[in-house]
Amino acid sequence: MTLLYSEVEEELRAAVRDLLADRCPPAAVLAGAESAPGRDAELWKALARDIGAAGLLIPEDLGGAGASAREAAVVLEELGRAVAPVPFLTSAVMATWALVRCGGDAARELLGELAVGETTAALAVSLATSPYALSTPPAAVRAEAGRLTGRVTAVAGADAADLLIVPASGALYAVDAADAVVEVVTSLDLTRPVAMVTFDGTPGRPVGADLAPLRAALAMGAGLLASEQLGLAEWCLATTLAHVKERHQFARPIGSFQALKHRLADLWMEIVQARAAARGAADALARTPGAGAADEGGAGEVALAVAVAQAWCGTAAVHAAEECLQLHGGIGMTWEHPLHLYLKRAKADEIALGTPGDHRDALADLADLPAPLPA
Amino acid sequence: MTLLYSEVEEELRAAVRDLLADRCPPAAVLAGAESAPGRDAELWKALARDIGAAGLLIPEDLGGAGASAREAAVVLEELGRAVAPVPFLTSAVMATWALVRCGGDAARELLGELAVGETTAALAVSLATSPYALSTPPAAVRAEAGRLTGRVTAVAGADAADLLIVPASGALYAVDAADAVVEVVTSLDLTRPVAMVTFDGTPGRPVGADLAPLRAALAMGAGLLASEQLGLAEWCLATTLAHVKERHQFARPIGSFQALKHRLADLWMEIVQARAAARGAADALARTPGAGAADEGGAGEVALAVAVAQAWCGTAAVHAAEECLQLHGGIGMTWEHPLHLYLKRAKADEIALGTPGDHRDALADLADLPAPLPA
Amino acid sequence: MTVDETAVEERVRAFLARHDPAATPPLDFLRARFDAGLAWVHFPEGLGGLGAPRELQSVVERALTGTPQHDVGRLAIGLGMAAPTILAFGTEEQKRRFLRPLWTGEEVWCQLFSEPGAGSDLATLATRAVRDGDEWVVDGQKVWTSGAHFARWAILVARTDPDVPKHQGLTYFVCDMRAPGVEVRPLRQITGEAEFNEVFLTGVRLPDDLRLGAVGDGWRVAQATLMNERVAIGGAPGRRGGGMLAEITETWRNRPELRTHDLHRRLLDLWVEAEVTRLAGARLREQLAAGAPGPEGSGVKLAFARLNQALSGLEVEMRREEGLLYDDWTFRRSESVDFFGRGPGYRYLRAKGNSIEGGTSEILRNIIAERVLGLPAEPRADKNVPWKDLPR
Amino acid sequence: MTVDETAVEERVRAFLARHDPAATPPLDFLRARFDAGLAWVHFPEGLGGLGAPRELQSVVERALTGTPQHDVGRLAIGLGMAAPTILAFGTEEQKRRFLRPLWTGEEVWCQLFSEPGAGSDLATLATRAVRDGDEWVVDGQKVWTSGAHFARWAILVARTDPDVPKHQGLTYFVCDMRAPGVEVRPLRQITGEAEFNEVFLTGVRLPDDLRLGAVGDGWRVAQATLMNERVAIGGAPGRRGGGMLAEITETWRNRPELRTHDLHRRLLDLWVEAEVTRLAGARLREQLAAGAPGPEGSGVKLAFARLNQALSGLEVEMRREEGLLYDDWTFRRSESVDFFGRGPGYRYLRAKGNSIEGGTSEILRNIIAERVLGLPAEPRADKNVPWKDLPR
Repeated sequence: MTLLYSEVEEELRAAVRDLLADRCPPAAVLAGAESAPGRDAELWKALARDIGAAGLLIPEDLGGAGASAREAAVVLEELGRAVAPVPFLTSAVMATWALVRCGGDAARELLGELAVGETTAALAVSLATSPYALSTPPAAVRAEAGRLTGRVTAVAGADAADLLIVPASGALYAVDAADAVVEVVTSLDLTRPVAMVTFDGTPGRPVGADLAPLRAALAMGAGLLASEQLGLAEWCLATTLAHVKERHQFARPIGSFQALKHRLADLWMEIVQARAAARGAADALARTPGAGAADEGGAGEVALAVAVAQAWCGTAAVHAAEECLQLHGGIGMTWEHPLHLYLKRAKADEIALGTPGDHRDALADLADLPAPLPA
Repeated sequence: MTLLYSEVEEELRAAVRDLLADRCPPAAVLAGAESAPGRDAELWKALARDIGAAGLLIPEDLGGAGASAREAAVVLEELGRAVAPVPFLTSAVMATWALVRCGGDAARELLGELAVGETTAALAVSLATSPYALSTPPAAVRAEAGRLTGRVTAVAGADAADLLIVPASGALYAVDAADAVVEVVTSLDLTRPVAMVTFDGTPGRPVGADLAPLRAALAMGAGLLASEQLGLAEWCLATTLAHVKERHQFARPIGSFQALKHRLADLWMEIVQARAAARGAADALARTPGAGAADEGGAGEVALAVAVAQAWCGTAAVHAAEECLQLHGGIGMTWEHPLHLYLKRAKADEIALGTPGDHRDALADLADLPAPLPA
Repeated sequence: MTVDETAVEERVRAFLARHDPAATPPLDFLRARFDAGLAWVHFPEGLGGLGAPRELQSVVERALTGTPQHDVGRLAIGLGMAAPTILAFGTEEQKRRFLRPLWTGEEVWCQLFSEPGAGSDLATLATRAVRDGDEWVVDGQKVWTSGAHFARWAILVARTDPDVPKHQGLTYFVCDMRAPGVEVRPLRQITGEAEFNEVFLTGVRLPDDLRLGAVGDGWRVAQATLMNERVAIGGAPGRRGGGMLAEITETWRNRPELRTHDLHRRLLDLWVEAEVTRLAGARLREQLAAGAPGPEGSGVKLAFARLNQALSGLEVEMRREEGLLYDDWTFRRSESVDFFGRGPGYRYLRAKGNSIEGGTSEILRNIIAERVLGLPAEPRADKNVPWKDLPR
Repeated sequence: MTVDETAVEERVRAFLARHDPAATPPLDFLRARFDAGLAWVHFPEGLGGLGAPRELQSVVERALTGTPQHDVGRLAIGLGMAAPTILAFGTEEQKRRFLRPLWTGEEVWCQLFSEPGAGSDLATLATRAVRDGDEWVVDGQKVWTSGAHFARWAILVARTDPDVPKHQGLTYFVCDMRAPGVEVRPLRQITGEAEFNEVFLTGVRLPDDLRLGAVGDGWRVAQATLMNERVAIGGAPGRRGGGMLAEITETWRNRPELRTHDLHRRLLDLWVEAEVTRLAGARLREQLAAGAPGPEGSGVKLAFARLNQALSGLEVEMRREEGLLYDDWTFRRSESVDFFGRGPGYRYLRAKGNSIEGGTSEILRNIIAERVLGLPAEPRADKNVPWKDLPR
């Protein structure tokens, strides 16, 4: 186990960062936030195909890179740092990982398409789904004789997806997005809006016989979301530092005022802790048993690392964005400055895939800190 | 309702403060903390008799002052400010209020003795008793044919008491302290140590037929404890301010450093809120129905005001003492500086008569914020 | 005291006997109420008041419930900031000219204080006012001006002497918002809407009788305005469980499926904090009943901002899937502000401004530390330097 | 790297073959281990090390588990602070003279840095060292010196030139604690015991060969010591759930009757904070494996203090009636310190020192802000003023 970044990981980071600096500066994201919320198809194509991000988690024999959660985490750090409007988390992590864990020919065929970035997918579950709430599977969609009927709300990445992976009647189905009705909803997060997805006798091909792959995909998503939150928090801190060094009030840079310095020191430490926690989760996920296997040894360690990272990083990202706004003063309240995109993403991320409170709750079991006895 | 201090209250405060300045400076309290922990009999005599603090809550027809919780609260503010080792809270508030609510000739006779400061009393319950835990009465002591047997731990003020008011077998008994075994225990709070009280066939006179007066006394104690916590917090803030204005580091008074200034501003605000909450509780208690009456109209308001004050002031006092220590640096870690007496009292007070968490729990009902449904 | 209360009640009765609220046109009713001294009882007679203690205003409000009222939201700056400043520093003529239409709502006011380069450090502001005979010529840019697009008048601070240290070279004016050279542009906020404006002043000519207070005394006049602003923001009397708390507690009570132990503890914590803040505000108002607002008001404003932010943040989280949504991002002007209105996402974003507008929480902590606690000022580089020589 | 690990393992095997831990007297065993380069493998050969990467120390520790060990608690200052400073700044002679008995425990070290008037602002210290031929004569008062009563040597910073600015007039010495004029008095703490001492230095004569580094270079030498101290305090490798957390979680698991939802949420919060702090420390140690401690170590020390205080405070509250008790207030010397020992009351009080000793949390935040984040320093009044002219 190492919590540092490998050389390969740093190279991947540099490639993603260069692409984003070139194609996705904050001003461009802001400009696109209303005209095409959450979608930069060209950017996604470059990221998915040219850099190969789409296939990171897909085994090499299916055309993927056969990399691990550690590499995907590095990509997410950079995407968070740029609030990039691309469906990497939803397609290349969550939907992909569900298919990887499905195994089977149908899933493998789809993974081949996903690996080269030809197809983009999304899991048809609410972004607000907690990985711990799935003991009772979501009953929103029914499957009958290969036809799906029902509605799923707050689906992230659906608007960018060609393919939907749909939990229905206790199994997983693949549905062509064109056959479903996807309606983007006005969302708090301008760079990853959610959509309502409706199935009305829509044809679906079975890809997984149970919901275990869905649970694995939600855990993978939650654990790697911490890295997105880390990158986001790092941007907020860096942007705040640049501002307080530059902005003068009382004939001094405001960054020379000790109260601000101490707050920023505390925020820096919170992010140092977030980085360690996010790396811990990515590393644990990278060392999980491969696709298809159920909860064998080490699963508790992984669940614990994911819960710790989510319990900490969700709050840290919101805190970083809120401090960023406050220390920008009035400037931070304007639409013109991109920091509000980060605040909105951070707040939506806090809800996504389990709130920090849900993850702390899970730790009651995972860390053996039992709840009070019923009165 | 007013949250300000009346002129009469300010006069009472001045009298108590003068007495304490004269007879109970911090150095004296510190010197006595080990030799005679928690007891300054001469000081108590002067406070109880000369100033008449012992009889504040006792009706005039029994020789008391017929004052209200508002005046008792002002005395407690000053006693907290001095961490004075006198049994005002335990005798003149809690034991006295239990007897006031008992009514009846036996209780009235004892109140006559308490009013003039001839007798000092204590309630034989653990200081850690929460007012909300009494739906099932404490079963520590049994009464049989006027004889009491059992043991009560962590009783505050017992070492200074001539008279013990003992809940036993669902009723209240008066016991001469000399007939019981009172053993002072090494306590965190050096200025109000607790004792173990043992009854072994000890004679007791019935003074109350049920435990309603005990509940009233605990509520009165909890509500007024907030004023002690307020006074304590005020001393800590004032002492810290004096120190940071005086102490120079980096060729400046450390109180000119903005990080410290902002923390002290926040602490000041916390104490402003504590003052309003403590006054709110004292005022509500002063307006409760008199002795003997059960939970009539307005009782919910009183319970709410007490719970709010305790939920806030207990934490505020600990916070003030902890900041006082930290901002004194190494000096604050020495036995020689009296501030540790305040820290220890504040921490013990946090546990006394319900923790802040207990009082917040009570607010779930009182403020209609129901707990989650059982899973 | 009892006499005064009775006297006020008697005044109200007499006023109502002469002006039937149901039969009098609203504006006439308000004008008559002002003239009867029942606008703000602590103001002097003849200026809408009775010279009575401030706390008796509540007697009037109670007695006139249900009668025509002015729009407090729209008039907030006039009522809360301009009026007390005009009363304290205006000439008799200015008081008579401005206070009545300000109170009745015939003339709306806005505030021209902050600038892009002068936020927390307001005294460093750069908008120039140059004397030209009996007039002043004003040039500069102001920002964070709510209601500028419908305001008739503004309170304005401008620099009249750049050669002296920054606090000494300021003068306070009433600015005619209809004067040529005043240009108002909407400023879009993170909520999507434009509640505020940028105001560009280009060669705006103001007669000298619109000056409030002495030339060079603008900082002192502005301080009075700001103290009143902070009390107005933080010190509004609230009922228990009201304000931002009302929204989240309603959700909590009506939506048991959203409840978790984690949220419950955090809600209880904030409920207690809201209640002690309410009590602190009530106690402050008792203390202020007879006097003017002091720096202590900064504390309540500070606590109010913290609470609004914490409560609205918790509400978004508590709502889960609904918290991912937003009602409307459309860029449009808002005519009035309601911190507690619209959806949880709006409330969350709007509350972020509470610790910035009317003095950032950082500035308020400085004020408390220095003016309430008497802590020494930091070493200052800008105290005795002419404004024009300051680094920026 | 693999070669090195193998080489180290080989060295340990060879050492154990020559020195049977069961048959060798402990001190002889430790001396031999030092001479074999297995004391601290990253030190140079001949000085207890092998010049190997620091992280290989763990290989040695694993292999020598169960063999005679020195008393890390008693030797903490020597091992954590004096040794790296002597290694970095000492002469060859000093290294050979001091490091071996320091490591074997034959000579215990203490630290003479802080003074009553120089805490956070250590550089303002007033203890004078005046040159007298080949000797220095030292006068002053030091405080917060743990182990002074049994220490053989001390690391000492003293002022050798009061006429230059404060950072420039300091020199670093090794102080002979047996020299005449050294007086050690116990200093009682809020826990009741005396873990620390005051040390009075009166005409203490130190030969010049006890000077460490150049005359006037004491501040730079002291900085190296302090960086090592902070890493030593905050950066000790911990197991998950260890340290202060172990105490409270044991109580939580074994005493279900103490559990409440309020405590549960607060415990879960702190458990998460402890775990991310442990991970941050582990990551920092990975980064430092090959290098020297930098200012980042301050962050972990800061977090460690906060956590210890929060956890021990929660434990006292959680225990309710037991939290009202204390084990022993007797004034006595403590020979070693265990932050996590004794009862909850002791742990609570002792933890208060964690944010003061080894650099207050306030100073650490300054260090992080300026040296890690690059934020500008505050205006300083004491930078270019001779020490003797500073206000105090």
